[in-house]
Amino acid sequence: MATTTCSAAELTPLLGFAANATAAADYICNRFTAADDQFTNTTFAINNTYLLFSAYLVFAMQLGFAMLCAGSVRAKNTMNIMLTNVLDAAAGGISYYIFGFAFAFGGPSNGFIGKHNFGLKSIPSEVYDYSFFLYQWAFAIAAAGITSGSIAERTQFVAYLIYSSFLTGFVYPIVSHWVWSSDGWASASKTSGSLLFGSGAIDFAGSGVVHMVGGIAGLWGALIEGPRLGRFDRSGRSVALRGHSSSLVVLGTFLLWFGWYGFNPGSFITISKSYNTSDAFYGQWSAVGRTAVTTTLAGCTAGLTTLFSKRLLVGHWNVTDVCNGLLGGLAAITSGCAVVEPWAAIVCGFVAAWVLIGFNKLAEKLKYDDPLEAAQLHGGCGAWGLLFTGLFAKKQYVHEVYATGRPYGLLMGGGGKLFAAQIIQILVIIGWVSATMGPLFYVLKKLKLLRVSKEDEMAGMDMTRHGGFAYVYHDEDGSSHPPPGFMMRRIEPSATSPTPNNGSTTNVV
Amino acid sequence: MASPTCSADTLAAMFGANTTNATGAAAFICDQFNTVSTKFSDTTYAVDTTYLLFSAYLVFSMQLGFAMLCAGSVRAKNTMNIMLTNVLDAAAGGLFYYLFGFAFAFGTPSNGFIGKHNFALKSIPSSVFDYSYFLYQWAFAIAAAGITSGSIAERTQFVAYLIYSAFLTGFVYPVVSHWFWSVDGWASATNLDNLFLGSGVIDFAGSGVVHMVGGIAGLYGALIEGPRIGRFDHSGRAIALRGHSASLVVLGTFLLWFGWYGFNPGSFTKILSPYESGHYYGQWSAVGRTAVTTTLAGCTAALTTLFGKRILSGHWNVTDVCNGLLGGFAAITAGCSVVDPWAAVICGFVAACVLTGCNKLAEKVKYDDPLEAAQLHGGCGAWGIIFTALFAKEKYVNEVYPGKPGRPYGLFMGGGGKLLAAHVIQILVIFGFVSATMGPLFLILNKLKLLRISAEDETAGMDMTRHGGFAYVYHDDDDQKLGIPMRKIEPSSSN
Amino acid sequence: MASPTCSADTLAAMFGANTTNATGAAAFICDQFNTVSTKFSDTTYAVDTTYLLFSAYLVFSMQLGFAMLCAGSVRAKNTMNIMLTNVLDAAAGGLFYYLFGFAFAFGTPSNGFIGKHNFALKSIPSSVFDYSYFLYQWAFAIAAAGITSGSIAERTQFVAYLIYSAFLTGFVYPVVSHWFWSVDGWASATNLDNLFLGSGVIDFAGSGVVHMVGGIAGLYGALIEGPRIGRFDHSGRAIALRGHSASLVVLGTFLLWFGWYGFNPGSFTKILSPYESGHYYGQWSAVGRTAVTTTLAGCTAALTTLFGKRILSGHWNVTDVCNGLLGGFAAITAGCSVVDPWAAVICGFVAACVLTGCNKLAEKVKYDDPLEAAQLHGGCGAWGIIFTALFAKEKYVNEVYPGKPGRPYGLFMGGGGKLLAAHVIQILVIFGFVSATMGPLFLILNKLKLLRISAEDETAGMDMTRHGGFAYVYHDDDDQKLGIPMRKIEPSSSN
Repeated sequence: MATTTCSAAELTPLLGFAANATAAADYICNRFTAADDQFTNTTFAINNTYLLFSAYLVFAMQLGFAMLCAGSVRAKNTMNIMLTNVLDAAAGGISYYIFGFAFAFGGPSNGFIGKHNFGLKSIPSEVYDYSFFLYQWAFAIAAAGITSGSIAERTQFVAYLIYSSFLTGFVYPIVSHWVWSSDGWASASKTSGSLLFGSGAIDFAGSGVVHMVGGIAGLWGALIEGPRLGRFDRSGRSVALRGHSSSLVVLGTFLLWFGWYGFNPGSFITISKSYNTSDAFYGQWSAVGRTAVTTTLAGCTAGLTTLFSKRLLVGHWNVTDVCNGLLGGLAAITSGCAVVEPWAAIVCGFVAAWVLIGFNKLAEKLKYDDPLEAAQLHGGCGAWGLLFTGLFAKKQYVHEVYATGRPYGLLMGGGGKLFAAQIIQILVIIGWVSATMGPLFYVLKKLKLLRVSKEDEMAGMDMTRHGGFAYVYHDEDGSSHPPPGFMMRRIEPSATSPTPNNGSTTNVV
Repeated sequence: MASPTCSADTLAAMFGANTTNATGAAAFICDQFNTVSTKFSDTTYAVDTTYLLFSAYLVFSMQLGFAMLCAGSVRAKNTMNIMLTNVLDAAAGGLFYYLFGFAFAFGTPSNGFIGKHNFALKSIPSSVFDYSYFLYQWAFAIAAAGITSGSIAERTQFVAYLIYSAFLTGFVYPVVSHWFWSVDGWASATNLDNLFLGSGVIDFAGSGVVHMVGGIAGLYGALIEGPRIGRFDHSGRAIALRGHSASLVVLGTFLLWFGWYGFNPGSFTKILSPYESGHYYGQWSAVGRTAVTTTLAGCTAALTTLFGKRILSGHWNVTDVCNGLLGGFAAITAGCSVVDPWAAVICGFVAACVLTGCNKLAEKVKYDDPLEAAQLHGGCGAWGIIFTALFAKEKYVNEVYPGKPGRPYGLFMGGGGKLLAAHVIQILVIFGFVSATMGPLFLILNKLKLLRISAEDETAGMDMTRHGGFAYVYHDDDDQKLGIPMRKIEPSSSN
Repeated sequence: MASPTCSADTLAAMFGANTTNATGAAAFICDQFNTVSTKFSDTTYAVDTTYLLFSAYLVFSMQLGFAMLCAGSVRAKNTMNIMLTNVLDAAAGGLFYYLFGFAFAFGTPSNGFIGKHNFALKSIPSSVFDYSYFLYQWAFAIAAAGITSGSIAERTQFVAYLIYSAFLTGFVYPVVSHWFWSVDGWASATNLDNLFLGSGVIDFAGSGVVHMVGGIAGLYGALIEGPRIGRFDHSGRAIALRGHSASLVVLGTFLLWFGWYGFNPGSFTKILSPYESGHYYGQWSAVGRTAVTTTLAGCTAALTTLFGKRILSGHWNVTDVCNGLLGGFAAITAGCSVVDPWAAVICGFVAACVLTGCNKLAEKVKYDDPLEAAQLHGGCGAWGIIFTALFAKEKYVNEVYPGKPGRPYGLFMGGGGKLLAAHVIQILVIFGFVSATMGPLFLILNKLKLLRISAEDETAGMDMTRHGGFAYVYHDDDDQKLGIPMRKIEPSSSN
């Protein structure tokens, strides 16, 4: 923004006519300075308000994940998965405070890892305020939340604690340093040195940094653990192990959608910023609105595409599939949301739905079991989102959001540089997460810390590890003696410890 | 509002000829002022957009509220079905409203009946509309379809649902909102050149445009489909088919309440507009007042329903209280910005009575509406429109709808009957238009046997027959093998 | 803050005689500056109101969180009852707080004990209070009553609930909030002319005013009612009566967490206040810091509880973790704005220990509190007040409570014992006042046999006996007729 800098030295000679030119110039300039200060204050207040409320929305996604995960697993593991979600937020809060944020954004630093601001030292500064930390923390815990879905229903709680703190405290911060920090080697907002391919990777809100990281970590976890008992029968046929509550799935999906409005538009960090165009009404506030619109359209299109394709493929109008499709669309648009046109978002969502369907088919074929389809959804659609940005980023928007003269989308006539940078980002993220999380899960497995015992898995972790089932729909004493007419009409949840019965399963479909 | 624009020529003339560099000084000073002015413009856009976007997010969260409310209010065997319809309202609504709904509603310049510009967000952002405005209106549009889905729950084919939802969100609702909210609308209170009855209709946040439209569409759907199997027994006595989860109902209600703070106060779409420069009272106060009236109307309606139902049925019933609450909100929506808080209390009280009355009537005429949507949104919505015409306060009307002093206001506040006349016509027109569009649609669907599912499917539940399984699986299939009827979960009694 | 107001006379004198129209030029320039100044004032109102309103909406969402937390923590047979109380807290609270609660709390000018103006929002908006401020305070008031309802859950008559809730929201809570938050309150840190002990009590967002009040009221209610049937067996051993749905507990906890971002950072009520003109550090940073301290205290408390309970009971227990988390939040609430993030970690750690200790104690003295509300909000709230007096940082205290330099601050930060003394007195006074008001109320209700339900009703569950049926109906009634024990929600196609 242009500032109203007024210098008395400049104004005094101009006011040479006045009786007391110096005093007059001082007087006038003091007032302009006061106005300028007030603008600075106002801008800080507006931007912080915007960022804080966006952060709260992103935090609401953690609630969404908890409900989505809870609904998508079987009742006997509900407590387990919800606990992991609560702890993602809690443990993530501490570790991101102590070192995660420093690794990610502590500048000045090298291109690989940050090294300042441990424990929020010297914050607030001119660059970062507390609200920025809070916003980034809400992002960090989302990544760990994604992974927990992939390894649900069969992972020891201790393994969970270990990988979660490693992911939130080290793996994720480093990737976000690369792509988002002003020092990161692949960052499009890099301020010193040359940009990757003169472009930098455009991962605006984190299709790669958040979703792919979480998804690929989940992929390794689920691969190394192997499928849940009963997920594939003896002949290798896949058997759906349905979640216990669609209501919770829908609740979680809507909450995630709600939170995504903090995730994508919020990633601008500031809203009070003029683009200095001839149109006074057009500025960062419009770009923020456009981002919310692209996000919405991508999700909507993906949801509808999934609905009809599943109807054709399976014959059902399936609500949980639609929810997953919707989330796939949102995960895909996350990377390019700020730099594409609304019509492109529709393309993005349409393809994302098919990517998800394709990966799910593939997973079934390879006997890969992911209770929440997290690797397929966040990994697969996230990767598509990065490619999509490389194809459809619009010149004008890239220049407004990043800097003028940047390469833009291949299909929009911007050449292949951006696309190349995006591909590099995908490869590097896959490589880095594989090189860190793969061995971690492997070591945990060797130490027998990864997977629960067969008995525990059959009985459900809630009973064996968490002190009881999540639901008690009627009393111990309640059965006592309600009058016959008052029999409670509801599901009878069943019993204590079901003896494992040879792992045989029933068809639930 | 007044802005510090500065003309260098004027100022130079004042400095006069015998100054060293009058032009230079004047240009310098004016440059500064113009920079300040531009920055104010930027700041205003940023503040207003922040306000509007977060309001839009809140309104979107109402869709979640509807989903949970509907899910809890139907029987377990139809939960997946109703939730899917709610997800699709939002998803399909997003596409249709983007492609043409917004254009029909707000595309300008246009005639009084339907908009005809801005298809697929063409030439947006403009000085009139920004993206955030579209998002906000989309969130409104999907709410209307959500209302209707409640009325026809538990017995409608999914295909019929897709068709009516697209038609309602893409055509019926946009046209009605064009009439009452667009600057070109024939009955809009912002159509300053050509105010209907010299007044225009004050339906601030849509008791009529959103709630009545959704409710009346639901009314036709439910009437044409007929009641659910088992809702009225052989002797014609009403049998309550209770929803499967009161927790979800309460969750949904609170989420709707939460979202209503985006719906009503958000409808100002701008917050940085002073009514009097430099004064503490401005649009920000009006926004706050709107939030307060909204709260009080809902609270009063809830309490009235609580005690009313206690007297009528002998129970303290939470789902009825929730419906009463929502009835109060639906009623205050039209007048929320132009009435005093004490009037909101009256609005809520009457709304609860209207809802109770409509429910009694529905039972008498054997009308079955699983969520009471037609009664609640249609009935209380209509009351809200009347209420506004009675209690709108002169001062607030002129502040909220500026640019035309001396508008008619509430009858009881001494403003004459013009506003009431306009509002009665609004009710009739909405009723007529929705009847003329949605009625035939449902009739045709019925003729084509696309509307209602078969009796077998209805008894078995749509989740099983159409959506691939039940919504809840509270225990494993494994357990079944044991053949032991397990009664409960016995948590190991602590020590 | 410094504002660009301009005096034409001064400027005209400076221009002097050899300007053609010195007066005119000066007036012209000063007009511009004054316009700038009023526009800043407008902008500030708009930004602050936007901030305050959305914070109020977040605080309101805590009521939803309470409803879900309470619902999940009681047995299925009492779910409707507890949810109804939560809905009514909000609804009845809305009316009472509008009519007199707000006046008792903030009506000004008044004495140190109780406010006496602004009944029913009379003369609001004023230069001091706007509607948004009322809305924000209302959302706080209903939170206090929500806390108490947890303590007396599952065994209280609904009428008793209505009475105590009205009394608490309409009188007890407003009076306490007047003492500590109103500019006239005898112990308020903003009562600059007459600071209690030269310091005033720093209870920024209400560890004492909200949480202790709610918790202690619950303590008396639960003590006078006695434990639920079956909570302690014949030999006096404690038996856990587990809540019926951990999902609802987690949902409620996360919603409370979400809402707490309105509760604590929102308590600034303004965000556009620079501490130093034109600098990046201002109230917006303090707001952000408050959100960070809140987060860290909750996170630490949750982790401490997780590992503590693992060691003590051998389980990784999610509901305990949720309670621990909330205990951390309740504790940091008093000091959230005046402590450093590292101190918040200490606060959370101790809060978890306090909660565990209080729970042990409660079990020992056979005190039954279904939601641990007295332990959590009372115990951790009291710790939070002490914590603030120990760790409040000089710089932050002076920034957040301006206008009186040299205030006492935290004992461990070198600020002396005055603040601690004031805070100990706060705890005692709150304890005394709530005991003196709520204790007798519950006793009288008990004497009148209005407090506790009959043993039969308690065993059968209140939903059935008082609220017209159970909260959950997971399968159809038809199915039962067949007499086949159904194991899951598999409705056989009946008839």
